[in-house]
Formats: sequence, structure tokens, C-alpha cells
Amino acid sequence: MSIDFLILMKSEMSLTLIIFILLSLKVFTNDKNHVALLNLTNILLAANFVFGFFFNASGELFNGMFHTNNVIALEKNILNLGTLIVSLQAFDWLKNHKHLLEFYVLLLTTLLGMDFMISSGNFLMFFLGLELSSIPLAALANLDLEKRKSSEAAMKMILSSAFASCITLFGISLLYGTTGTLNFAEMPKHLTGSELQLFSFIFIFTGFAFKLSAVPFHLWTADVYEGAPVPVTSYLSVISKGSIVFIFISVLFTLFRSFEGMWYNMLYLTIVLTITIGNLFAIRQNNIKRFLAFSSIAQVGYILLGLSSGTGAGATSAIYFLIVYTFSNLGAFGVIALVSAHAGKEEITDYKGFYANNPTLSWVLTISLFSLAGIPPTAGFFGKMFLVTAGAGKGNYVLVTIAVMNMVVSLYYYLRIVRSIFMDKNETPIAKLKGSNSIKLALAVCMIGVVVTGFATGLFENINTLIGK
Amino acid sequence: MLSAGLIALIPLLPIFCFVLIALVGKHAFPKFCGMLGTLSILGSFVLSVVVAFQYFFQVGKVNGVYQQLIPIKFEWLQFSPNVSIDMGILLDPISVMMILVVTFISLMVHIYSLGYMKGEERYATYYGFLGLFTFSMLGLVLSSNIFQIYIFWELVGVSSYLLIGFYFDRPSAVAAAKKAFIVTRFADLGFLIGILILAFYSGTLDFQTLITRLTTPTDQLNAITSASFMGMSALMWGLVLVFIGGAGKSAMFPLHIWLPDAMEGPTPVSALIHAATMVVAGVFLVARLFPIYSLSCPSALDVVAYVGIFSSFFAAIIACTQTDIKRVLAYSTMSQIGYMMFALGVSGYGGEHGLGYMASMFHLFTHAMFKALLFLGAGAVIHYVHSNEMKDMGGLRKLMPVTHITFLVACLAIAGIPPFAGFFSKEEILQAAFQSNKLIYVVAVVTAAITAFYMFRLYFSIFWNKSLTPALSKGEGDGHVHHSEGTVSMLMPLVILGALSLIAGFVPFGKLVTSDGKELLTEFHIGFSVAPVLLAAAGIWLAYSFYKKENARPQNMVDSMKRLYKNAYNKFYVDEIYLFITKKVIFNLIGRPAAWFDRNVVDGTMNMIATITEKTSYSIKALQSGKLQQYSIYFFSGVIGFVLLFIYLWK
Amino acid sequence: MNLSLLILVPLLTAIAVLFCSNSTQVKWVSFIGSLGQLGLATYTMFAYMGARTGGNTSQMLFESRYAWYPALGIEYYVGIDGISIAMLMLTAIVVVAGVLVSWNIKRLSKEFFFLLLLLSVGAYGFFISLDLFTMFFFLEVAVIPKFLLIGIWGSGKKEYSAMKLALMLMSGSALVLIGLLCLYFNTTAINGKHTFDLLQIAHQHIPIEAQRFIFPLMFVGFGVFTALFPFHTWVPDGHSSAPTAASMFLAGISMKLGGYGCLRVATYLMPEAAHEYSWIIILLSTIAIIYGAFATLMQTDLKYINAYSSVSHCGFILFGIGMLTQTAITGAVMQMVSHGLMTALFFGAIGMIYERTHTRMVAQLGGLLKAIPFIITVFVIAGLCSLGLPGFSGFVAEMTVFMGAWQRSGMFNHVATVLACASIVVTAVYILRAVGSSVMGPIKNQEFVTIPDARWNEKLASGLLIAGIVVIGIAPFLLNGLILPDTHVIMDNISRGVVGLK
Amino acid sequence: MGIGLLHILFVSIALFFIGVYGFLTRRNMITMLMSIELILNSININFIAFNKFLYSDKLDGLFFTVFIITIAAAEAAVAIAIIINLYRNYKSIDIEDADTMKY
Repeated sequence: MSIDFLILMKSEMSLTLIIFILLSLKVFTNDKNHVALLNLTNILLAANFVFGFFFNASGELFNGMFHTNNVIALEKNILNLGTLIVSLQAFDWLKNHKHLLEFYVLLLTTLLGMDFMISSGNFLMFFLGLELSSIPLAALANLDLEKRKSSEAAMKMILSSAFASCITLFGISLLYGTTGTLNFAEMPKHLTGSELQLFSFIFIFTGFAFKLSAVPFHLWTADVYEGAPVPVTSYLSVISKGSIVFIFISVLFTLFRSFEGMWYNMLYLTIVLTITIGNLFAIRQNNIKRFLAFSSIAQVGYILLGLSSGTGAGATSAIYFLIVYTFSNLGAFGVIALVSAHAGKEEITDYKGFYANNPTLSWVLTISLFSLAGIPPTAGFFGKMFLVTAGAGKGNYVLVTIAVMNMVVSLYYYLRIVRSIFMDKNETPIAKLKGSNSIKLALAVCMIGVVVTGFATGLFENINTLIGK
Repeated sequence: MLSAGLIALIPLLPIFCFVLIALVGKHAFPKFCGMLGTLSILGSFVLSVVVAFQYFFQVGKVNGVYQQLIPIKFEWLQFSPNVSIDMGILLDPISVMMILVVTFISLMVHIYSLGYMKGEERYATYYGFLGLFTFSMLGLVLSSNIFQIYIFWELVGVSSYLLIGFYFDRPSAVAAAKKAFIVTRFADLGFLIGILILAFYSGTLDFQTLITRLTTPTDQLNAITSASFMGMSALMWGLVLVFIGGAGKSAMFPLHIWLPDAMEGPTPVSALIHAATMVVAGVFLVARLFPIYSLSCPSALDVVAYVGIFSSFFAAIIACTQTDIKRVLAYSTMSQIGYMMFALGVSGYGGEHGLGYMASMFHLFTHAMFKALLFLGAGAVIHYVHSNEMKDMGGLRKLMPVTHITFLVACLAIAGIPPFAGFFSKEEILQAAFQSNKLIYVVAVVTAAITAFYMFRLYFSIFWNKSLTPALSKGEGDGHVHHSEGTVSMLMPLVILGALSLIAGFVPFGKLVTSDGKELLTEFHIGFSVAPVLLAAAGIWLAYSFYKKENARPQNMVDSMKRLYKNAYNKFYVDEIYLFITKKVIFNLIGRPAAWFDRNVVDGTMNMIATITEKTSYSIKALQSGKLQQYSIYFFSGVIGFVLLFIYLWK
Repeated sequence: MNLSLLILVPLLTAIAVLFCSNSTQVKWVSFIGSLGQLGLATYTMFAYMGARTGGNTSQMLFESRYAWYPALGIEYYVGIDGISIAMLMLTAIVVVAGVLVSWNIKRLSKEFFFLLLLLSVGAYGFFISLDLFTMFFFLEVAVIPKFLLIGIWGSGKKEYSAMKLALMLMSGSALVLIGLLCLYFNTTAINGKHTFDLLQIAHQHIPIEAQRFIFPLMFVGFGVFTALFPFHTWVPDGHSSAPTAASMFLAGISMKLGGYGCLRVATYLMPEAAHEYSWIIILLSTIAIIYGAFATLMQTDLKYINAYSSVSHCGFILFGIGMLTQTAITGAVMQMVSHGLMTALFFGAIGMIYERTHTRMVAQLGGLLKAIPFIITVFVIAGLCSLGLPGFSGFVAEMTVFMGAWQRSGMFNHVATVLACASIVVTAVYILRAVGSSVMGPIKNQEFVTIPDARWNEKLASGLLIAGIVVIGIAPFLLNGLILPDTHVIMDNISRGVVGLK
Repeated sequence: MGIGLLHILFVSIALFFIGVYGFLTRRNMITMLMSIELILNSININFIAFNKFLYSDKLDGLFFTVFIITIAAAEAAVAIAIIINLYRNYKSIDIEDADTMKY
């Protein structure tokens, strides 16, 4: 039992360990050497990531409240990798930041929460994981304490996510009332499709939609992304969102499979709205973070499109896309983090003539944006293709058409930034930036990921086989 | 007997010469290019003579009928197993006659140009283009496939374009070249569609097969005659459209407008292309397809006849009023080709009925000689006077004796005075017309008289009239004394052509070139010739009285029919009508609206889609108001909306 | 013969370019790489012809496949037939010429050549793909480099044009994508897996109801690339703003992607729908031909003239495909090759003129024949080819299209053919106008007297393109023999599907 | 007839909507936070009621309630901390004032 316990919860264990190490560092040392501390943390996170590949087992604990298997291990690895990259990218920002350790403790706590959430086999565990991952995030958003935008973002985040949690919880409570269980494994047996159950399902669904920032539950996203510090934004947009997608997959595919007819329609509407509204808002943004917020909203639409298929291929594509999305979005955010940390500029107009002094960074940003837009040969192309293919499997070509045509709209605004970088003239372009090695490493990892993932066919196949099991 | 390789060399020598000049000669040995070109064409000419001799007297005739021989043929472009463009050589009386004419005139022009074009900056290019033209023309007449003829047809057109535009820094030359190309291109469109129609129904592009299928009762013939469109049978359409192609090249009304302008090119070129060879391509084309016209669709042949006679008459009238000597010659060319055309038009197929055909070919042959001579002579005059205008000339007979005599011979020939070449061919044409259509005959005779008049008007104005033009007498004082009549290379062709204009009429054409290949014995009615010759003589006399000495009679005449004169002088405003149609109607009513439509409507729609997207984006921005409670309201109404929608409405 | 080399060589060249230290190296590396690719393409052609004469009658040669995403039935699957060979040769020649005319690119030359080569990778890959997914992948690879090429190195309102081009082409490929997915899910599943395999789909029968829906998507999608009316408006803006080499690539290669797709994917796989919709295709392409020609009449900028004429000429491609007779389809393929070479030459010549005179306005040029005879000769040759002069490739292609079109009976088709034929007259008018006023006549600007004539690289580039044009023009049986068996295969599929056609 | 499940559910629903109404209309952030608590309490009541009336053999609902209360406390703590920090920057805890980021 005990060894099982250790192995099954190894991811959570190792994260907890890191959190404790960091906390004890905070308590027992008075070290002002931020660089060393950051390097140590990064090494720990890297070790955590590598560790994630070993000793994977499947099984469940606590009467099915916690369960894990290879897919979940993979998902946790994706999150670990994302966190590692975010952490590497945060280097330049954190180097001079007062609350370095708090950042990490909060960050890793949320990661821990996500791990629990993904592994949850029970609504209680799910709820705990969800809250554990979202409450510290709000605090993280407020990490630039003296910035108005930062505190506003945090406030918006905590209040709206509390509200959303309430709605979800209300749904869960009704569901509990109709089924008498909170266990994922048992619940489907009790799902009769009564109106109250549908009510509660919609409430739960909207909770997920909120977290995923699907339209019309997305409105907090842009403000929070804009106000939060760049690493937090990137974390929010990739890891936080990713974890929700992972649990959403199992919630939809296993728990509420019997409501498929309904949630397909709900997804249909949500996808159309999300992609369209996301794109329409993204078109005229000038703050690059806000812009990426809307772009990530649109991206979620595509993930949901993949999920809407309700098949293993859909789940595979969604997970695959999240890997790709991690690389591409973090690639873009890495450059933005660098620019923000060194030049303090976050407007798209600031990027005019960026290529003049920073060719490499420009290419990184450009390739990441291309990947987001789904342009081959970047991995984003494959990710999008698979999602759309999965979505088309349902035979709803209206939806596919809307999604695909929106890809063109999205191309417009991605290219707008590329245009600023390469073509627009600027009297005072951003000077040559010298990033730290860790941020360079992060960007390199992202670029390799963006370029290679699409051709590494084994990855997709493996996920597919895992899901198939 | 006939060596295929040698025959192939006839057209290939000039094109080799062209390629050599274009790639190497222009830079390496520009001075020698003229000689090179002349030698190559001499080779072609000699070969043609050999071939002609062999064909006419040794191998061509089987059982008293000249055969169509195909020494070379290879598949050039296959469309389908049955339909393909073949490159081949078809030898029959007309093509053999044509290669003789083409190589000969071309040789004369090459020699003439050695002197005429000496010192030109683009001397080498000129010879290159001449080679290209000769190749195309020879290819055209030797074609064994209707599409092959179209290919060379186009090539001839472009060489003509290049040569007319030879003096490319003169805007008028550029415009003329463009006009010539576009007008003939427009006509070629007819030709092309005609080919498509004929090929579609007959299922072949090969001349022999095509003619066989469309003249003997076969399925194809049934199909093509029974299909009709707008009241005309498909065959009629096809043939008329092909004729339009021919009419364009041969400057028949109303597609003649390019020919006078084409005189912007160097004069030897006018002699070669726009008088003797290329412009008769249309006649040749009709002659080539003559069995189909004649046997299967006589009404198409009527079109040919009437267009021919009208053009002939029309051009003759205009020619009387022109003052630019080359233009006069151009209109006379048009008139003479009209002659050939209507001769074909009134002809029947085979035997006695084929007189018109034979006459037409005969006239083509003789006309090539004397018209080339006229142009070369005119070229010599222009070379001497440095002007094209009649008013700058006069009294040149003393200064240019050789030119004078040869020009006179040519004029007599074209006027149809016996025993010059033109007399015989013209007489037979008139005879053919007399046999079949009296109206055409009458007009033709009148035209012959007018021809005599304007040719001698030209002759007298150049060589007699004013004793010496003021410009020239002044010129002599200014040290232009060295001005001689021209080099030997220029005079030699004149003399040769003059001699031929004298004797070409005695060629026994009826034995050689007939519609069905059989011998056609023509009887010579002295009585029949009286009227035309007298009329021609009257025309000459009139010209004599008007233009021998400077006098007021022409002016009086002009005044007496002012209106006609003005119209004729302005070429009956055909150019203006075209200009109106193209510039005003096509440009303003089609081109400009199309361009506008494209920029504003089609492109505008695309831009509008973008604008609408952006506008929408702006108009919904208030959704994101920045106020948390509004967000929550949206959120909550989203929840309620979903509940209502998915639980109650969208089951 | 490993076809993947055709993708690898340009790709490796592109990567090698990134490691060059100065622009001279960049140029030479690109040149040698593209020349090597031309050699490789030529070798492929001979190997192909050798195999064919050796009696190999399989539809595609040198096939190689590799399961890319087996879960979705996606394969990397390449193979070639005569049509692909023709397109490969076209691409290889245009790429070499494009590299050569870009010899003087000073600004960001490394990036320029990299993108140029990347674009060519897309084209090569597209032409040899036999798997629809692979094909689509390469199709999109070939789009975005154009955006950057035009936007960074272009002239005029380049950002606008670049954006417009990228968006319109991407819309086209988006339609293709939708069609592709529909097609995929309408294939018969084997082991629960659908297929993207082109040949396999061709042998399966796509239900007519599905075809009715998919065909328009595919055809219009690919049609956008080939300037299908009314989706052609990216052409004038895109071409006119692009740098010379990009214009050459755009018109020479990129527009052919669409034509090839229309033929190979849309028509080949969905013959019944192609037959049902053929009147619409014919209508639209006839409009494109005529209207493009008339719109060209009004243009005053040389590049706009050629761009609009491309609309008109590419109309012939779609026209030929729409006519659905073997000859017409052969003609369409020929027109692709011919137009590719010819328009590349035209743009190349215009680029050379522009580089020297700094203007492209017809009214401001004049008499250039005296000043820069070589370039102008090239320009005139391109013009003559464009107006369909025998001896050049344009004539052969257009005539084949016309012959083929006329074989399709029906008054509507005949009238359309006559109208299409009529465009050659208009073509003559605008080409001669352009030639007449821009290169003939007296020299308008005294500055032009001293401008230098073509350099070796420009001569080589034009020579290469002219050689291609002339070889096809004089010996069309070579090209015809190459593609005829394969259009026959396509035709077979069409006539199997459509009873009563042919 | 005593107090049954429906009565309790009625109360909880009422609480829920009161909470939502409060959240949507109150401009003071602290009051909004209180509204959140109201909603959470309505959920707690739900859980307890369901547990007691329907599924009294297990204690799922009860435990859930305990965790909700705990989490609510944590949430409130963080929220109040954030609001305090916001007050430092904005000198206001009116929700309408915090709309720097919009559109």
C-alpha cells in the first residue's frame, strides 16, 4: 500500500517536496542571491520533469478519489514541462523581483492543484484541485504589487473565479442530489437525463467553460492576461488551461458520455462563439498580452472542436495540440517576457521594426505565431489539422467551415504582428536585448518543439495508443 | 526522285540563317549578314527550281494528273489518336509554284536590300527578319496540315510585324506594325474558329483527309452540312470563317486597313511581304481548300467572289486619290488581290469550270513579278528623292533611266496591255468572270480601266510631269550630284524582274496549275480581249492627259466630284470607323468598365469583407467593458441561456 | 530514384543558406543548390522516361510511402507521373531563374533566399505528393513565405498586397481543407480507417451527393490559387508589389499549384461532380479569360499588365480542365507549364527594366530597345509568347486547349470556346500596346541612354526560361508525349464516372 | 407534515439567487465577497439536505460541505488580501472604479 501510494502519487509528491524545499529555503536562509536560487529551482523543476517519465503506474487511491494512469502521467508531464519553460522564461523578470520564492511556492501549489484535479476520480477531489489551482493563481496575478493593472487583474480573477466556482458547485450539489454519489466511476450509472441533471450538467459545463475562457464565459480572460505579469499570463494561458482541458476530456468522455447529444450541441454553439468572438476581438488589440489572450480564446475553440468529436482521436488531437500549443504559445510569451522584462514594452506598436535589432527573437516570435496560426511546417499546423479532422468526423461541416474560415481571420492578426516586426518602419525600434541563458534555453526548447513535434509522428501515435487503452 | 531532305532544306535554310544571325552574326559579323542571308536564300531558290522542275516534269504527273505528294510528315502535336498537328510538306502545283515565287522574290529583295539597306544600324537584324519571314512563308505554302498552315500563318504575321516596325523609333512605324498585327490577328481568330469547326466535324486536320472527307458523301460531310447555327450550315460557317482569316492577310475589305499603313516598313520589305508573297496567302488558303468550297459549299465561294470584287473596285478608287506612292501601290495590291479572290470565287472545280482557279493562280504568279518590280522601283525612287510624296517627284526619267524603263514595263503589265504578263492572267480572269457572273465581269473590267489610270498617274507623276522637282534641283546644287540611281545590287533585281514581267505571261499555266491537276487548255479569244484592253488604254490616255505635264485638269476633275474625291482620299473613313469602334466602344465600353469593375466591385467586395469584419470587431468591443459585474452578468445570462436553449429548445 | 531527394535538396540548401556568413556565399549556395535541384529534376525526368520506355506502365513511378500518422491514415506518400514531371521541371527552371535575377538583393539577402527556397520546397513537395494530407501540407508551406517576400522586399503598397495575398490564398486553402476533410470521411474505411491516399480514393467511388458538396469547395479553393474569377484580386496587387523573384515564383509556380490541384484532386477524384459543375467552371473561366484580358487593356503599369494577363491566361487552365476532354486537359497542363515559364520570363524582364529605370509605368518608358537591347528582346519574346505566337510554348498550349474545348459538343461550350479564342486578339492588343509604347519609339528619358544591359546572371536566367519556352514551342511532342498517357488516365477515370462523356 | 427537502431546497435556491443578485449588483467588493459566501452557503445547504434526506447512509455531502467551508475561508482570505492591495493602488474598493483594462 505505501509503495503504491508513493508511486501513484509520485508527481504530487515530488512537487510537494520541491515546495517544501523552497519554503525551507525561505525560512532557513537569508540568501539574497536570486540567480542561484532561480537556477536551483529550475534544476529542481527539470528534475521533476524528467522524473515524470519514470515509475509510471496506473491505479487508484482513496476509494477511487485519486486515480492515475499513463495518459494522466503524460498530461502531468506536459504540465511539468510547461511549468519548467515558464519558470525558465521568468528568470529575467524574477532576477530582480522581491517575491521570488512566493512566486514559486504559489506557482507550484497551483501545479499541485492541477495534478490533483487531473487525477481526481471524485467531485470532491476535483473541487479541491480546482480551487487549489485557481486561488493561488489570483495571488500570482497580483505579484507586481505596486502595479494597478496587476491588482485589478487579480481582483477580477479571484472574484469571477469564485463566482464561477459557485456556479459549478451548485451544479455539483444538484448532481449529488439526483445521483447520490460524487464518484466519477459510479455516477454514470445514475445519470438518467432528468432535467435537474441536465441543469446541473450545464452548471458544471459553464464552470469548465469559464476556466477554459470559452465564449460567453471568457470575459475575465483578457483583463487578467493583460494585467498579470507576463510569466503568470503565459502560465495561465498554457498550463492552467491545459489542465482544465485534460480533466474536461475525461469529464465529457467518461462521466457525461450519456449526455453526448446535448453536450455536442453545447460545444457546437460554444465553439462557434468562441472562435468567432475570440478572433473578432483579437483583430484590433494593441496590447500584445491582451492580444494573445484573445488568440488563446480562439485556440480554445479549436480544442473544443476536437473534443466535440467525442472520440479517442478527438482526445488524442486535443492532448497533442496542447503539447504543440505549449511550445508555440510559450515561445511567443518567452519573447514577450524578455521584451517586457528588459524594455518594459508590451504594445504591438512597440514591436515595429523589431527585426532590425533582434533578428533571432523576431524569428522565434514569428515562428511561434505561425505555429499558433497553424502554418506548416510548424507543429501548430498538425495540431490544428488533427483537431479539425477529429471535429469533422462528426460530419458537421458547417461547424468545420466556420472553424476553418476563422483560421483565415486569425491568420490576419498573427500576420499583423509579423508585419510590425518585419515590415513597419520605426524611428526607435527596441534595442538589442540580451536575455539570460535560461530564457534562451526556454526559447530554444520551444523552437525545437515547434519545429520537430509535427514530424515526430511517434508522439501522436503514442498518445493515441494510450488513449485507446 | 524527290529528295525529302532537299525539299525540307528549302524552308530550313532561311531559318538557319535567322538563328545564326540572331545568336551569333549580329555581334560577330554584322556586315556579312546580308551576304549570308542572300546566299542562303539563293540556295533555297536553286533547290526550289530543282524541285519545281522535278515535280512538274518528272514525278508530279501520274496519268496526266498532277498528284499531291507528301515527301515528309511527322507528328508534331497529337491531340487524339486521329487528330494531330503534323509538320509535313505537301507538294502540289500551287505549292510548288508558290515556293518558286517566294524564293525568287525573296532572293530579288535580298539582293536589292544589299544596296538599299547598306549602312543601316540594324542591317544584320534586317536580314535575320527577312530570313524568318521567308522561312514562315515557305512553311505556309508547303503545309500539309491545316493547323500547320495556321502556325506559319501566325509566324508570317509576326515577321511582318517585326519588319514593319523595323524603324522602331518612329512612332508611326510602331503604330503601323501594331495595327497590321492586330487586324490580321483579328482575322486569324476567324481562321482559328474555322479550323476548329472543320476539324470538329471532319475529325482530322490533315489537308488531304479533310478535303476527301468534306467533298465526298461521308458521315462527316453529312454532319457538317446538317448542323446549322443561325441559319447557316456548319460547313458554311467554317469556310466563311477560314475565308475571314484569308481576307485579313490578303487585305480584303473591310480588313484591309492595315495594308497601306504597313508601308512604313523598309520598301524592299513592302515588295516582298506586302505585295508579292504574304498578302496572297489568303488567296492561297482559299485555293488550298478550294475543292471544299467549290464542291460542298458554293455559297461560301460566292462570299469570296463578292468580297473580292468589291475590294478590288473599292481599292482601285482609293488608289486614284492617294499621293503617297507606296500607298498607291498598296491599294493597287489590294485591288489585284481582289482580282485573284473573285477569280477563285467565280471558278468551278475541274475541267473547263476551273478556269477561274487557274487564272487566279496565274495572276498571283504574274502579279508577284510586276508588283515586286513596282515596289522595288518605287524604293529606288524613294531612295533617290527621300520622300514618298508624289509632289516631291517628277521628271525623274532622265535621272533614273533603268528604273524608269522597268517601272514602265511593270505599269504596262499591271494595266493589262499585251503582251506583258498581266495581260494574260487578267484576260483569263475576266473570261472566267464573264462565263459565270456578268455583274462581276463588268465591275472587273471597269476596275481594270481604273487600274490602268492610277498606275499611269503614278508613272507620269514620278517620271514626267514637272521637269525637275524644286527640291531635287536644289539638292543638286547642294552637292547631291553624286546621287546615282543606285548600286548594281539594286538595279539588277529591277532588270531581272522587268524581263520576267515581260515574259511571265507566256508560261503555259493551264498545263501546270489547275484546280484538279489535269491539264486545262485555254482558248485565246482575241475578240474578248478587245474591250478590256481598250478600256485600259483609255485609262492610260486619261492619265497621260492629266499628268504628263503639270496642268489644271486633275484639279478640275477633283472639283467636279469633290465629294467622291474627298471620301476616297480619306479612304472612305474605314480607319476612322475602326478607330471609333476600338478606341471609343471597346476601350470605353468594355475595357474601362472591366478595369473599374475589377478594382471597385470584385476587389471592393474582398476589401469590404475585411472592412466588415473590422467594423464588427469595433462594434462589439463594448462587450468587454472592463467592469467585472457586467462580465458576471454575461456569465450568468450565459448559464441561463444555455439552460433555456439546451434543455427546452434544442433537444 | 528517391523522390524525397527533390524535397531534401532545396530544404538542405535553404538550411545551408542560414549558415552562410555573407551575401555572396548566400547567393552562390542558393544558386548551386537550385542548379543541383534542376539537375536532379532533369535526372528524374530522364529516369522516368527511361522507365516508361522500359515498359513500366504503373500509374505512378518511383513511389515511396511512409506511414506518417497511421492512426489517421495519413501517409507521406510520393510518386510521379508525367504531369508531375512537367511541373517539377517548370519549378526547377523558375527557381534557378528566380535565384539568378535576385542576384542584387542587398537587404537581408540571407532571409530572402531562405524564404525563396522554402517556397520552392513547398512547390516540389506539392507536385510529387500522392497523399492528400501531404499535398495540403506542402500547399500551405508555399503560401506564407510569399507574405514575407512581398512584405519585406516588395515595393508600392506592399504590406497591403502581402496581407491580401496571404489571406486570400489561405482562404482558398481553407476551402481545400474543408473539402479534404469531407472527402476523407467519405472514403470507404478500411480497418476503421479512412484514407488520404489519392490513388486509392480515385479507385473508390465517392458518392455523388458528397461529390456535389466537396467538388465546389476543392475547385474554388484551388481555384483561388489559379486566379479563378472572382477570387483573382490578389493577383494584380500581389504581383505588382512583389520583388521580381517573388513575382516569378508567384505567377510561375504558385498559381500552378492551384491548377494542378484542380486537376489532380478535384477533377480526378470527383469526375461526376466535375461534369455536373462543368458549365459553371466554363462560365467562370471564360469570364476570367475575357475580363482579365479587357482589364489588362486599361493597365498602365507593366507589372499590372502582366498580372492581369495572368488572370486571363490562367483562365485557360481552368477552362481546359472544365471542358473535361482529354485534349483540353492536356492543354491545361501544357498551359500551366507554358504560362509558368512565360510569365516568369515576363516578370523577370520587367524586374530587370525596373531595376534600371526605376519605373514600371508604360508612359514613362520608351525607346528602351536602343538602350538595353538584350533585356528588351527578352521582354518582347515574353510578350510574343504571351500573345500565343507559334514557336513559343503559349501557342501550343492555347491551341491544345481550344482544340480540346471544341471537342466537347454543345452550343454553350462552343460559344465559350469562341469567346476564349477571341481573347487572343485582345491579348495581342495589350501586349503590343505595352511593347509598342514602352520599348519602341524614341527614347523618352535621356537617363535611359546610359543604363547598362543585362549581366551574366540575368542573361543566364532569361536564357534558361527562353530555352524552356522555345523547346516546348518547337517540339511540343516532347511535353505532349510526357503528359498524354497521364491525362489519359485522368480521362479514363472521368469517363468511367460519367457515362456518355467521350 | 414537517419541514421536508423541498422547503430546504427552496431556502437554498433563494439564497443562491440572493447571492447572485448581490454579486451582480453590489458595488462594494467586500459585499460582493459576502454574496459569494451566500451562494456557497446555499450550496452547503443543498449538500447537507440531500445527504440527510436522500442519501443518509453515506456522508459524501457532509464532507463536501466541510471542504467548501474551508476553501471558502481560504478564498476569502486571498480575495481580501487582493482587495486590500487593490485599495492601495486605487484608493477605492468600488468595483466600478477598477476598469482600467477594457475592450
